Amino acid sequence: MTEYFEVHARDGAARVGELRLSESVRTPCVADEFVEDAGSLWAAERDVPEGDESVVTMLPHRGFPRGTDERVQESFAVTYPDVDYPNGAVVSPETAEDYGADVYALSGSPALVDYASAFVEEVVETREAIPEDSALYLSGVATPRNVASLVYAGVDLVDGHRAVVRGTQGTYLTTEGEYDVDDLDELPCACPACQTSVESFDREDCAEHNLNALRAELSRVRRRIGDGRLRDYLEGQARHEAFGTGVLRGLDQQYGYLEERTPMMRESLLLAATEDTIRRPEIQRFAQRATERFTQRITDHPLLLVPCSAAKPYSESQSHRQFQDAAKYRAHLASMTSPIGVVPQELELTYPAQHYDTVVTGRWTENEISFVVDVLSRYLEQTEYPRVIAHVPEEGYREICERVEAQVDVPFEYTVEDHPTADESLVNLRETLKGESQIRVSEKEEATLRAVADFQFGQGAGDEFLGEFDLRGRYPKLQAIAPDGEQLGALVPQYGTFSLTLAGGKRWVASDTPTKTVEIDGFVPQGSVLAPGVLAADESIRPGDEVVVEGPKAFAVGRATTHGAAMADATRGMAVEVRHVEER
Amino acid sequence: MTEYFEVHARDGAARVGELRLSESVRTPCVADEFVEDAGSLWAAERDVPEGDESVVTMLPHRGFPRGTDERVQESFAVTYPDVDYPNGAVVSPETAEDYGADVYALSGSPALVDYASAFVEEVVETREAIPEDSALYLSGVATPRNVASLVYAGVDLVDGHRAVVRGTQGTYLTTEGEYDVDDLDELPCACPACQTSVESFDREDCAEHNLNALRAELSRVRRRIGDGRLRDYLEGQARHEAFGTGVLRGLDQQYGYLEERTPMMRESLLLAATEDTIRRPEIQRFAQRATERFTQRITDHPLLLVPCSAAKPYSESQSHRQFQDAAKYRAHLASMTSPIGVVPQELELTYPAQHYDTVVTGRWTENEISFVVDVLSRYLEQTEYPRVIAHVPEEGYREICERVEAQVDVPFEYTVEDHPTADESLVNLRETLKGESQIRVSEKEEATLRAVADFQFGQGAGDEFLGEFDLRGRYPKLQAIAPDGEQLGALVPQYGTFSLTLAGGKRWVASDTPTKTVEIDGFVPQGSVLAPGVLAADESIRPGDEVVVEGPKAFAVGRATTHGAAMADATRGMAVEVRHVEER
Amino acid sequence: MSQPSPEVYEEGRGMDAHNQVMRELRAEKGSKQYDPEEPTRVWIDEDNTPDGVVQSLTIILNTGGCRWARAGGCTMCGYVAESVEGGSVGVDALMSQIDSCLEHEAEEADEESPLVKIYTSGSFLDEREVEAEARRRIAETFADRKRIVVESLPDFVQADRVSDFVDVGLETDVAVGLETATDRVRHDCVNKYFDFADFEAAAAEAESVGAGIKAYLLMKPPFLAESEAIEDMKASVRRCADVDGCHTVSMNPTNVQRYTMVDDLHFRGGYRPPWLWSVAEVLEDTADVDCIVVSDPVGHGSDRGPHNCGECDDKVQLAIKDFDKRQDPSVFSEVTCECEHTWDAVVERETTYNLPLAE
Amino acid sequence: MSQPSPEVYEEGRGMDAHNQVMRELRAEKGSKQYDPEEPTRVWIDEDNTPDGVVQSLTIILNTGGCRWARAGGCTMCGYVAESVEGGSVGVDALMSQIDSCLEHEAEEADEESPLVKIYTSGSFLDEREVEAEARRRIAETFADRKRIVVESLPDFVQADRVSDFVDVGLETDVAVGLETATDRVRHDCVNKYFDFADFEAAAAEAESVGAGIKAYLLMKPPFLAESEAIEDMKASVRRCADVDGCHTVSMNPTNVQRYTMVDDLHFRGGYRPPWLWSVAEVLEDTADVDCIVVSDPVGHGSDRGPHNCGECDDKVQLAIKDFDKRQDPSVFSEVTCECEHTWDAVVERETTYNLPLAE
Repeated sequence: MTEYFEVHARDGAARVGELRLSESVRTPCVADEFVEDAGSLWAAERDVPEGDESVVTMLPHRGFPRGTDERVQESFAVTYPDVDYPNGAVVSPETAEDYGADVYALSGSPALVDYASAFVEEVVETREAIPEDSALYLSGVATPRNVASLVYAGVDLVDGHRAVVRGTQGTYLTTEGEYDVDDLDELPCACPACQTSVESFDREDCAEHNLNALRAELSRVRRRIGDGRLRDYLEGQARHEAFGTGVLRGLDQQYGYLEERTPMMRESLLLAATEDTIRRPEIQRFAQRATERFTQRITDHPLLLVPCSAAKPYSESQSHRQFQDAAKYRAHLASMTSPIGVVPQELELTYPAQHYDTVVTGRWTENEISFVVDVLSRYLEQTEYPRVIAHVPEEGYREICERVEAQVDVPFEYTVEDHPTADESLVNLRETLKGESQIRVSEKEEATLRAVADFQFGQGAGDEFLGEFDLRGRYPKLQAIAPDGEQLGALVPQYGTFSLTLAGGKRWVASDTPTKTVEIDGFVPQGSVLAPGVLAADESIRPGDEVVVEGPKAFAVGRATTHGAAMADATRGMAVEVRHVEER
Repeated sequence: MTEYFEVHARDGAARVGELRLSESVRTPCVADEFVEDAGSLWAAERDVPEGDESVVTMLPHRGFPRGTDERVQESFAVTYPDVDYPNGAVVSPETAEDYGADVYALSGSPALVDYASAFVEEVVETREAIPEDSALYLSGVATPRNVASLVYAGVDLVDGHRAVVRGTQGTYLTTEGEYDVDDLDELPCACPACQTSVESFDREDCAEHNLNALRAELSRVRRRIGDGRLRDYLEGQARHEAFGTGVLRGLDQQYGYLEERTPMMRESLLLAATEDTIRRPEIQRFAQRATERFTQRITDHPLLLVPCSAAKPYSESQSHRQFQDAAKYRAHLASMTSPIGVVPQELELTYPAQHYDTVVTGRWTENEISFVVDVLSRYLEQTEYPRVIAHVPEEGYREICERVEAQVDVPFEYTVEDHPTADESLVNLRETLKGESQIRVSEKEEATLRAVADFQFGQGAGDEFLGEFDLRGRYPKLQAIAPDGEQLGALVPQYGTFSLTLAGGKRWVASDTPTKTVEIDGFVPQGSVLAPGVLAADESIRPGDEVVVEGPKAFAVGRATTHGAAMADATRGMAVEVRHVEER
Repeated sequence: MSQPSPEVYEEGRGMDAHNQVMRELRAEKGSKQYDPEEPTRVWIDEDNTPDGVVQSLTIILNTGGCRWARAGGCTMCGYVAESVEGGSVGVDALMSQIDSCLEHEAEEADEESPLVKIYTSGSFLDEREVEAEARRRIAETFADRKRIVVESLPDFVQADRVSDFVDVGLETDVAVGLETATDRVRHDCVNKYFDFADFEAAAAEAESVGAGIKAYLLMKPPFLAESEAIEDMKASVRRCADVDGCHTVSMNPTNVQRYTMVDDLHFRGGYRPPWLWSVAEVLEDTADVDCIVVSDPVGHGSDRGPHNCGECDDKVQLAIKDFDKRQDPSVFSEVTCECEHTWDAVVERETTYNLPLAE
Repeated sequence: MSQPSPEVYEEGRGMDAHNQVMRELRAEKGSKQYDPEEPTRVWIDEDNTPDGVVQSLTIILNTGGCRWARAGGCTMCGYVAESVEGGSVGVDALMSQIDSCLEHEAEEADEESPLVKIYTSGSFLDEREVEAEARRRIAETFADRKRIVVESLPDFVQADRVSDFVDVGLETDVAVGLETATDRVRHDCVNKYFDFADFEAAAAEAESVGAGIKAYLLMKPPFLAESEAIEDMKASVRRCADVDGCHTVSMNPTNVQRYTMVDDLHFRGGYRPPWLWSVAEVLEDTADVDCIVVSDPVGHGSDRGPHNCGECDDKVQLAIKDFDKRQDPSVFSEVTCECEHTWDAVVERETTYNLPLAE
């Protein structure tokens, strides 16, 4: 059981953690200073080391260098003793499992440093085999340039070995490249080792600089994880070498691994600066849920497609107000946007629909166009509109609509001349919708609550789980009230999610909608449920998800702080922030 | 006339230069330490300052803040005195012209810091109005994050004002972002100011850190320019804020400005890590010349389209050898590749066809596909093949071919089963080409020399200028020999360009092909032509271009070290590396 | 050195350009119809006068608007259209405005204000704006008060006109919108066309009949860096104080008014109103002059008004208002804020080619 | 602590796995037919012997190949297929090989070599490989030489077999591929199944008839970090030198041979041959032992052989060869290179889970 490592913050697969040595250490970090190797069993028999609270003792091990045949690994597999001090086990993707260690060193990793796809596979495989709340250690791999990618993949500990060795070889490492030290005519760094003239800068200085640069980059990475913005950073940083880009894309293809760990909402804005953004789990998940889980409730009205606005939520933007003034709420509105895809009006608050910032380029790329074409087609296949009014500008949007039009049955009508907010366009829009009936506010608001429930709890949840309810409050601060007058839950304007009351939680449990349940031991949680108290947790739970907590002594609702698998696995740290609890 | 500033190296619009103050300074750099402001004429009348060789004296000026009406700028325009010390003039895009200053400060620039498109426009406009060999100074703008973009656009001097002011405001700047200093739980940097605890880190430290970070980034940028790899860096770095991405894309739309300054070849590899790479001038120029300037000389043979290879030049790769073994040289071969487009076999050596490294992703994006579709279509419109054999794998390549097939008349035949180098595929290829006649080596080699000449000197140059010649040497070390036995030039295997002899130069001058000429004064250049000796230079000359040098006393051939406009403009530095010269 | 400035002035090119631009901006504004029977504005306040701090009645008369502004006028002034369309306002209408002000005073204040201040967005002493008869009737109306201030350009400060007030027993001050003692700044940055010598002459003229002068200064017109604006004000305050008859200086930081050149610059990122620290700095530095120096920052703390960092604006404003009454510079040593470092850096580093260095 | 090792040995699982993998690798190689009348290789060299440095004739006899290798065998050994297909080679064929070697010697050397060394990629003393008759005829053939070295596994070192050489008047040494004195490393990393005790017994057996022993050590088998490899060699050299009868140790760094486990690891980035600095370090450190210690790095300076940084490989190799002859450790203090720092770092930092730390 892990006693010395705890995860404090997550950003996708990346984590900020704490190694509780006699002097506590924040991870991810350079570990060689506090890792003590009890030695290899290849070279000698070893006694169980005495250990020490001030270091992580790597228990006697057999490292399997890359290329070691699986059968050899199997027959030389080591079983690790139970010890009561901070300890590490050496594993390979083939031998990785729960050895009760705090730290798992992945053997053979230096060979991965140039092979992004192998790296991604091995890290994912290992990470999934070892306990969630243990630290994954890659030795001899980290450089200032690659370390952000390592951490993004799920590595918690690295060391300075490679940086130092490269330094002794006269290679000057930076976050964006490497230089032959004999080739430098100045020192492009502000670290203490570089506060000397380039002439007197020797290889020892170079090794020290490399370590400084590595440490600084790790500090930056920790910060980015804390901010929930590591991915944004990596979309830029990863460009500096093929490895980084390869890791980014390789992990995007490990969608399950990444999506499971990606929070349902973030406080920070998501910066859409590269086309890799389209492949982020947040974006893919939204597109998937907004199409597959969406149930059309506002029927017998046309669909009105409009361009997104820079101001969020869209409905508060000036342009969208103008559209609605002209449309007189006679159509179901959906916004088209890169990189989110299609946002039906009910989901305009839901993360990341109002949480992204995009680099305005004035032009759509082919990738963006085909992504939105795909999402819009899927959306239209799932819904039935009598007509589609495409109130969209020429550039990009029009092409998307025309491509989609060719694939679906419903007819498209175009209402924009010159610019969507041009007087003529707005008149066209008004005229085109003349004769259509108006959508009542209450109808729209009810649809919003149900759509959010579908998105959050699963297809059909909006009806099955919420059932009949009355509306209270003023958009976006809407509440769902059961016929008996009890509140079921409220829409959280900041994230466009439902927050449940106890009554809501109970209705969820009673409904056909699969409940995201965290089973706990016989106690009544106050404020939060900690991981050791969790007996089991639904695998579908994502960080930030609304969950029901059930135990012999308590029933509660709250927000998951990590994914289900991690909750069940972990022996330390928070699992659920409890909102309401009652004793049983 | 500029006497105190000289450009030493260029990478596109970015330059490494030298300010020859009493202590010489390398640019781009932080300038406030050596800029002395003689004051504004708005506030007071000013005498001509006495000046000093140790600083750049900003001559009395009227800054025009952003938003100043053009008429106001016109009527308050300042004329600057001629002085004999290092001096700077303050200009705006509207008033910029040659004032004989060494440094030009662009007024109003702090307001540009968030407006990439306005920034690009103003810098390009100003840069084109002031002399090539003067330094462009943007005051109050630079941060560690944006400075690489500034320099990429053509800025030579920045200062620490913004970094310091932000520091006093408690904003901690890094190359990838900015943090509220009260919000930091550690200092993610190795600079001397950050060698303290985060608790005792005050705003003064923060300002110092910001300056350190800015200086370090500038050092990195200088290095990248020297290596010809600033663009590669920026494709990653620019992601960290909308401004950077905006500058990158904005400048790509200023194709003329950027292309003129982009060298014809580089020693370093071009890293294709983002889709922005497709829009690089090097790539666009190659695609344009390979289609528009290409003349089909190997006629009556099919076109054989094959995938590119990782090894370069392609013809030396194992896969291409296998293709040719099967094809028995019966077809004209062209390679399809992202990000280069289409590379006919004649141009496989020509920069950047053998000088790029791409991140292998295993998948083509829509942007890449449509780019190659476009280039291939244009290529096929310019040529006439009886048939096209597409020996290409399924993924990406096949789709491209099918899209192009739909747009052109020539029929496509597909020969790959499973994989291009699979036995069955190679047999198909052999069978498909049975009956076609073989291309003779000499035919291919002659076509190569002529195609390179077209590419390099202009459409038709391969015939008009080279005329009749005999081949000598073994590919790729080919020489063109005139009927009188004199060598005209040789193919440079490293860059796939022609290097001319004096006889070649003369034939060029005599031909109808427009000559890229540098006119010089009455001297006989030894080794190189320096800018002060240049009287005029063809505007079409790009850095690295082959040029003819003509003057009353000499005729020479050589390689341009900068673009034509800069040569004519500059008063310092190298213009042409002379290869052969004769007195007149 | 080839100084362009003489040519600029000879040909009036700078003025022409400023005026042309300002006219266009004002044309954008369009015009509203104002009722010539109602004053533009009226309010009750307290003022520091040579007799101490007293209650004041301030009147903005609607007189048809500033002629200079119609031609283009001051780069920072947005008041021009706040006046009747067409031109002049008759005597009866003006007196109706005065009646309306007296009613306001009766409603709002417990007693009559010892001090009355009359502004017109132009020159009260210009008889094309306010006919002599109206001037005299107004003097009579307020004859029982202690002190009166009327606004005028220096040109119109003539002994006989000023006497109208002195003669009814009023302590009389003429308020002159000098803006700055530096002619160059007044011309090129403010676009206001009289000289400091004219101000001095006006002061002498007023004094000749026993009236005083109150100088209005403008801190940070466009095109000046923060440090230049500060130096300009320090020098201006001192030069005004040295003028006989000028017993009060009101130094006011620029605020960004719509449809002005300053607004245009501000919108495009080329203008930032002065820091409140700058106002404090000038007041503190010139506290030794033999003259009352006050300041009334309008719109303090907002993006369009003088402001510091947002944290300390109210504190500093309060200190300024306190100084206005007590003229004690020690009030400023009692307010501090981290943003003083930023202001220090801006004062040290801002130039006309890199302004504004901080928001 | 639950030690897996005993189980591994009991069940022979480690050996089984190693053998299984090696067999597959060797199967990939396929087999060539070798002529049983020709030796695998033969060459003339110089060797340091207890009698000084002398000319040597080295013969690799083709005897049908190593039986152990056919079962799987040593993880680093690629010689297995360099032998006749099928199994054994008859006496006549073996003698033809010897004739061929003598012809080679006559052609290449001016005089007969005082020292003859015979290897078989197996055990010369194993009578399944080399029949007793052939052994005796070979002893006779070389009876006029001074010294002979024959290679054998310890099992086959029997007094009567060794006597065949001693009896014809030859100084006789049996060369044993001990690889390391550490049984654990020999078993787990090399996959060679005899113990150090067997080596000691063989030495005693040889000594009993007046013959000597030459131990062959292998520096850096797979699965060891650089520092472990160095320590293993230092200890092994010392333990060998302590064995009576063992007068020479030949310590040879691993090179990467095709179709071996080492090759597989190397190809996938899991193996780097030892640094030449490591070889030098061991030689220098053990120079005090009472025994000749030599080393002959094969393929030095290449990616697949022992190497340093590429700059200094030849220099260090030269020093090693010099040491081989003179046994003077001071030769190593004369070669230096910047890459010693890298080697230092690798020795300090490399573990079995992060190897190789440097190329």
